[in-house]
Amino acid sequence: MDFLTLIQVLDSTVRLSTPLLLACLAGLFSERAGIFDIGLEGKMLAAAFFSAAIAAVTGNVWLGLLAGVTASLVLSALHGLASITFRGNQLISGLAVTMLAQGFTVLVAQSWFKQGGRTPSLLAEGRFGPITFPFADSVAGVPFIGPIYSELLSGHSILVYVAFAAVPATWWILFRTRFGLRLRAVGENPAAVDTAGVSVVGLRFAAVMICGLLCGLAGAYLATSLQAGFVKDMTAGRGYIALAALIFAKWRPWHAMGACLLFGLLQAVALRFQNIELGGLTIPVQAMDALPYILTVVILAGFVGKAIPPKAGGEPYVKER
Amino acid sequence: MTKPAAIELKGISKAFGPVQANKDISISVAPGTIHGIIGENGAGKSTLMSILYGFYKADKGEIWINGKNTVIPDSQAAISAGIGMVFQHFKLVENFTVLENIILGAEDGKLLKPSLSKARRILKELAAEYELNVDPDARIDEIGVGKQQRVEILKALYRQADILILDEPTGVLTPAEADQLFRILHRLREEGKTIILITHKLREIMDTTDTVSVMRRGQMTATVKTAETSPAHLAELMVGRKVLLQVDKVPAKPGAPVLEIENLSVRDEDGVERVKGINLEVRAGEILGIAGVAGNGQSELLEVLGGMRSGTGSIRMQGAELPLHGPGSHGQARRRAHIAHVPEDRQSEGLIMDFHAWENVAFGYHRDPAYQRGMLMDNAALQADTEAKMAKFDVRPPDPWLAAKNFSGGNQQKIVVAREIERNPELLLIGQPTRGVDIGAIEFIHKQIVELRDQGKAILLVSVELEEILSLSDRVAVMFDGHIMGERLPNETDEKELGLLMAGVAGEAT
Amino acid sequence: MDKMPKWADVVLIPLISLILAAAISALVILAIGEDPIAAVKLMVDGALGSTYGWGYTLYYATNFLFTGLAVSVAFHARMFNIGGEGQAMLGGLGAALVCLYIPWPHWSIALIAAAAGAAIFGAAWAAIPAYLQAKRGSHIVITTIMFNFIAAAVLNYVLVNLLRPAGSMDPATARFPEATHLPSLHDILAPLGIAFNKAGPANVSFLVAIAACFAVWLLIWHTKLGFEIRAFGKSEQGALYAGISPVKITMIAMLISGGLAGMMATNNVMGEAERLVLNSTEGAGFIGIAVALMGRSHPFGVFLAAILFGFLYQGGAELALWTKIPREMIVVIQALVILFTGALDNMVRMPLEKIFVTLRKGKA
Amino acid sequence: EPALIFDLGGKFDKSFNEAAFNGAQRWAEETGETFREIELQSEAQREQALRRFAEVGANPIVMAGFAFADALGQVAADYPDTKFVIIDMVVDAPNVRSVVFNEHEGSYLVGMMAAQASKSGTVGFIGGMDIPLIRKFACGYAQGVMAANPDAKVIANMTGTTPAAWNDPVKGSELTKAQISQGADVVYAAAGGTGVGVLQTAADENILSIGVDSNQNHLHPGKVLTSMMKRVDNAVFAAFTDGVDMETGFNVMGLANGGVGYAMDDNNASLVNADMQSAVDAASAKIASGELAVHDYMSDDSCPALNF
Ligand SMILES: Nc1ncnc2c1ncn2[C@@H]1O[C@H](COP(=O)(O)OP(=O)(O)OP(=O)(O)O)[C@@H](O)[C@H]1O
Ligand SMILES: Nc1ncnc2c1ncn2[C@@H]1O[C@H](COP(=O)(O)OP(=O)(O)OP(=O)(O)O)[C@@H](O)[C@H]1O
Ligand SMILES: [Mg+2]
Ligand SMILES: [Mg+2]
Repeated sequence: MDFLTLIQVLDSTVRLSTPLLLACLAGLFSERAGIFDIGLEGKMLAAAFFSAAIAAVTGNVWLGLLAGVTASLVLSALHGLASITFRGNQLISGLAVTMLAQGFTVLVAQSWFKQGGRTPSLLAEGRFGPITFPFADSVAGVPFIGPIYSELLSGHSILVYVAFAAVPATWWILFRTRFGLRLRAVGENPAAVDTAGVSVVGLRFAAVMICGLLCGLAGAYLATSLQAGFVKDMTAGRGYIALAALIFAKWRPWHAMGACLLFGLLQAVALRFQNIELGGLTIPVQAMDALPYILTVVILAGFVGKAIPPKAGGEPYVKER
Repeated sequence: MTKPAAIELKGISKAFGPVQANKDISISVAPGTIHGIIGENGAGKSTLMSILYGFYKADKGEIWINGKNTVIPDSQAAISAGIGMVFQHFKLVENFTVLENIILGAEDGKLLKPSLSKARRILKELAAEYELNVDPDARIDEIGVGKQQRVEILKALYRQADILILDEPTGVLTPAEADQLFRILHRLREEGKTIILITHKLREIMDTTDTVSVMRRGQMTATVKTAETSPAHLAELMVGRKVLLQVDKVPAKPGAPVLEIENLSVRDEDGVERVKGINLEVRAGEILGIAGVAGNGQSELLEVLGGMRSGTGSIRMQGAELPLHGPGSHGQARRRAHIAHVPEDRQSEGLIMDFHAWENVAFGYHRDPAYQRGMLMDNAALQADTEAKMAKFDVRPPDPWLAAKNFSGGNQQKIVVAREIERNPELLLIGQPTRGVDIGAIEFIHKQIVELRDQGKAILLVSVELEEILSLSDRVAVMFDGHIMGERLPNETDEKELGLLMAGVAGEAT
Repeated sequence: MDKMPKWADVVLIPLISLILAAAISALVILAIGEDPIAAVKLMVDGALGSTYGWGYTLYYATNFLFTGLAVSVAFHARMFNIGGEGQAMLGGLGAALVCLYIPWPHWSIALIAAAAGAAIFGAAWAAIPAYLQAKRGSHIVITTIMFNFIAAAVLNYVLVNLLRPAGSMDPATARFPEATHLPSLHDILAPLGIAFNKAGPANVSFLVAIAACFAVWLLIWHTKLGFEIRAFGKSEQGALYAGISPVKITMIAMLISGGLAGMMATNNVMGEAERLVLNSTEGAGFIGIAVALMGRSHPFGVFLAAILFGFLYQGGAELALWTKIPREMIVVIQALVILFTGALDNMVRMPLEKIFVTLRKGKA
Repeated sequence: EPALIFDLGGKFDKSFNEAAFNGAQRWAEETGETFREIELQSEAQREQALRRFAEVGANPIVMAGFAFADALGQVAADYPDTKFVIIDMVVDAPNVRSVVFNEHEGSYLVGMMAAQASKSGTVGFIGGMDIPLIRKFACGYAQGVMAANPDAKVIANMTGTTPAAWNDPVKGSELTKAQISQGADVVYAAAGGTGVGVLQTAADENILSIGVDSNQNHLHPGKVLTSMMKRVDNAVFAAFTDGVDMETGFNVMGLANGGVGYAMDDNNASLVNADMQSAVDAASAKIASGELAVHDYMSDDSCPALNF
């Protein structure tokens, strides 16, 4: 593989990692606070639709983003209502949220745009354009550094930079602030937080809403940045891959970035090198397609060992039986 | 004018669904005193205190603190009112450091750093003042339960509590640690703080408290001055009948060795050696007590004998070698070798809390042919069997269809003991038989153990209660750091000598 | 003592939850400008109003029975098997191989063999996540999700590259031989003098599914193995104490679960399509989760819930057939049913419990 | 009243199903009559939908998609008085008209145009789900490319192996980017909804794309070189017009009878020069007359011009 191809693959990795990373950090906030969320997929989908729909109608991508995030927040609130207020099963709630989004987005899209459950294609103002770094063009020719700067680092949409900036921000919030301390505590032992005089419900809702915000960004990125509009089921399992990345990262922000980059790389490679020939043997395209999933399993089985989730994760906080 | 009561509860009632945990309870505690609360399991002691601490909300009633009617909707309000509580089950975040646990909820600002450094300073002062030494940077899951309790007390002191509630604080402590705790409590009282102490141990009540209240079935039945009462009287108030506080037994007539342990070593999940090549022998018709501070390998010893872990070395049961790892070393095989096992933790091991009583009576013996009919289990036979056992062991309520979690701690323990003893095993392994069990049930369980011994069965008893070890055992072995520090006869030793052995001092190692 | 009588827990709560889900669905239908009452009438008529409708309702219900039971068995061992979809896909492959490559004299023998083949393939697909869970602690929720994706790729490869008859461009196997065709409910009921529409795909597998319900009930509550599965599911530490091997129970429970999911193939592959097509499972593996939850993991509850979802599927199909309501409406309804019965049931239970406790106090 | 059944991709997929819908719509507008329609929800519904429509007396019943073949095979005999039309597949029954398209021929033409428009000599193909039908597109395309420029390179990718591959524009977009970085400057998308992402990215990255099934030139004016037209709309229109008395049997829609072709309109006029058009038209005529045979991948599951 030559250097330029490598840059291209890495460039594609960055693009494909971004929604995973946003969703993964979203899951991180939620799960660190003890609320499991397999509904990342659904929230992303809802955000993707509403951001595209509103951007298409208003021609303003920022309004689109706002609508997408709002939609995701609404679903988050629903998940919170079910799993925090009413102490329901978090996995079921997540599943229901995802199905709801899968059906509802198409239903509304059909009812609004009558285009078979998709939004009209977005024009330039309806999308997040690339941000070109200063001197990107002038240094492009410089060997080695040039392509890295101008191709790999420069020229992504603002949400990509937001996603990667969210990593240190998440780390800082979790490990350097009072809110982070309480949030981690409530995922480990909510009774400890409760008896320390802090509201478990409040903290968990805050975490779930942050999760909604980040999922909203992820969905908006898919529909208004990576793509130019919404189509049915456009998240294509990314929410689940983000969950796998979260477990792989053992619920830690920097590791989450590593995991998402790895999965992004796997996807990029699978896209780029289909039908790989290995010594006369052709690896079928199906194998390449399944590769990210197979590797996820292999990684979970072989390299991560036992990933221990936040102790109180998945269990509603019940004081009185 | 006398000072107003530090705490006054008026007409507190609380129901959990159909369970009336507290019924119209009123008490008053004078400032600067230690007030004891005793009562059977499930009497409602913890519930009452949790209401005072704002953990539960009372259905009815008023709380007056220092003469002021105070509404306590949550723990934050309780903390502001100067109340601190050390729960029966600690409320600590296990993978946090001591320092982080202490500041949690009591941080000084949005950022952690200043809070942490301030807490470190204050912690040092508190530690010096009250001999409450803990490493502020140690993680909770790396320190022992004794230390964890210190953290809980420090948490309360850090929040400048004037009223300190302790719910069964000594259940998990060694005698030395308990002594130290009571020294601290006395110090705090001298400083004018008010302390409420819940315990099942009458001796602690007699030694420590100024006044004592007795609870029974959700009601407060009596409040007396400690100086004016006696353990026997308190026991009677608690249970509603006279209780024998001494174990009544004849000298043992030990027979042939039933269990022979040679050079047994056990490692835990992390590969740390917890039992280090010990040799022991338990004979028919005797009770061998294993004394020791919690965490010195007794638990692992019981578990390897009961087939819950693997080990190396050799164990012989009635002369036959038992495998220590691999196939045939599991609990089923041990049961088939006539070893019964009452585990240390009844709630997470001995019982399935969501199972009905009758399923729990089969638990572990569910493969017994007597419980099968063809390929299926004979549930009817099991239920009949359970009814018989419940009657014999006076399990209340005697309802085979009640889920284990709905029995009180003492009755849960009776179900486990009934299941194991009624198997008529040759060897009974029994760990912490009376932990957190009220005195009525203690009396009953002790009697059952002695009866089994008198039938010529071998019993290996592990307990952190020295009193229990001394009163039940025919022979006492002391474990420290995975070694047997020595064996003593209970009538030739005393708590002091055993205490030294438990601390790893002197004695000839075997 | 429980807070509520049992009937309230198993009947009243799901019923109220369902009504809530239906009410919100009606609002959604209203919002997209259609008539909810007509929609309900259409659904009931189309799914339950004729033996034709029942033929489809029961066909879908059969699928959900198998996957619902599969999820239930794993639930009892406290494992969340999200892989029913993939296991059912592989089960289809097993059934197809049995039907295609072995000449069978009669459908009944073929059914037994195909059920076994399907179960083995489904179980094998569940075995890897189970093993990884038991031995390596890899979270089974994630691994089974991954295995759904992998199963789709495997099936695709097999259908496109191996099993597709020459010249056919449908990624599907050849039609199974005549002898393996299962009798439909029409064929079964006709001798009994009951007229059942010929068109509906419900077939003898429905009876197999009912038998599976009974077998699971016996297994879970009346055998040593079931006892151990439940004990392990409630407390892993307790299981260890009782000498129940966590590895063994994890494996066995997941093998049974995967096997049941695989056996769905007797219905959709062998009974209906009579050949293996891509995506023949149509999400039944996921619906099985909802069915198991609604049915409280009890075979009888699973039966009722499967019929309910069968009704929703068939009713939804009729809706899409005769109105302008898009087919995604049914996904929304399903999501709402899962949400209200599975995740929000405390919303109904909490006030209801209060009422019952007060009632009882009033009596006492 | 005639009826139309769409395949799982949905009525508004901007390509195949939408073309069918347009044909029906055109018929409805011209005649002022109405038709029944349904979008399928699941595989099991195929037979169900067929029977349901047949039972309420819809006639003729048109189904868009090869996947109906099996179900139709079961159903056709039960309703001898109903006429059925299946598109993209052959079902042998007296009351069935089977319409198949020579997609390889149309693809051959757009392949030629791609090769001529390409400056780099590398062109791309992005398929939807990897099934023989899509390989047929790819193979015809590659042959056309080679015919116009024997040194040209064709990069062919499939989006996936599950039906989701018809609806993954993100992946379509990434595949396009990958092909661009490998030098492709014209990409042909035969991928249903995924193609929307392909065309979008091609427009964003300033290369040319080729649409499929419907005329997709208008999606990005000046950026879509042409579209391979598969006149499903004509087939549906014809079926509806012929009505109950239609002739049944085998019906091949190729270049010869206008069943396939390439799209020219204002949107792409500036992209196609006269040389290109004349070369393509010449080839088209030869194919129509049988002088030039384009290899059909599905005839022997192999392709002389492309390795999969
Ligand atoms: N969170 C809860 N939800 C429901 N019921 C509870 C809860 N906590 C306690 N109970 C019930 O209330 C009653 C009183 O329990 P409580 O824990 O106060 O007793 P206790 O006197 O502290 O007993 P112990 O000596 O075993 O600690 C018991 O019947 C118990 O089962
Ligand atoms: N708890 C028990 N009490 C009395 N007899 C028992 C008990 N468990 C098993 N047995 C006897 O031992 C025989 C073998 O039992 P079982 O099948 O449990 O053994 P195993 O196969 O070694 O156990 P496992 O399958 O757990 O390895 C039974 O038929 C029964 O007669
Ligand atoms: Mg208590
Ligand atoms: Mg056995």
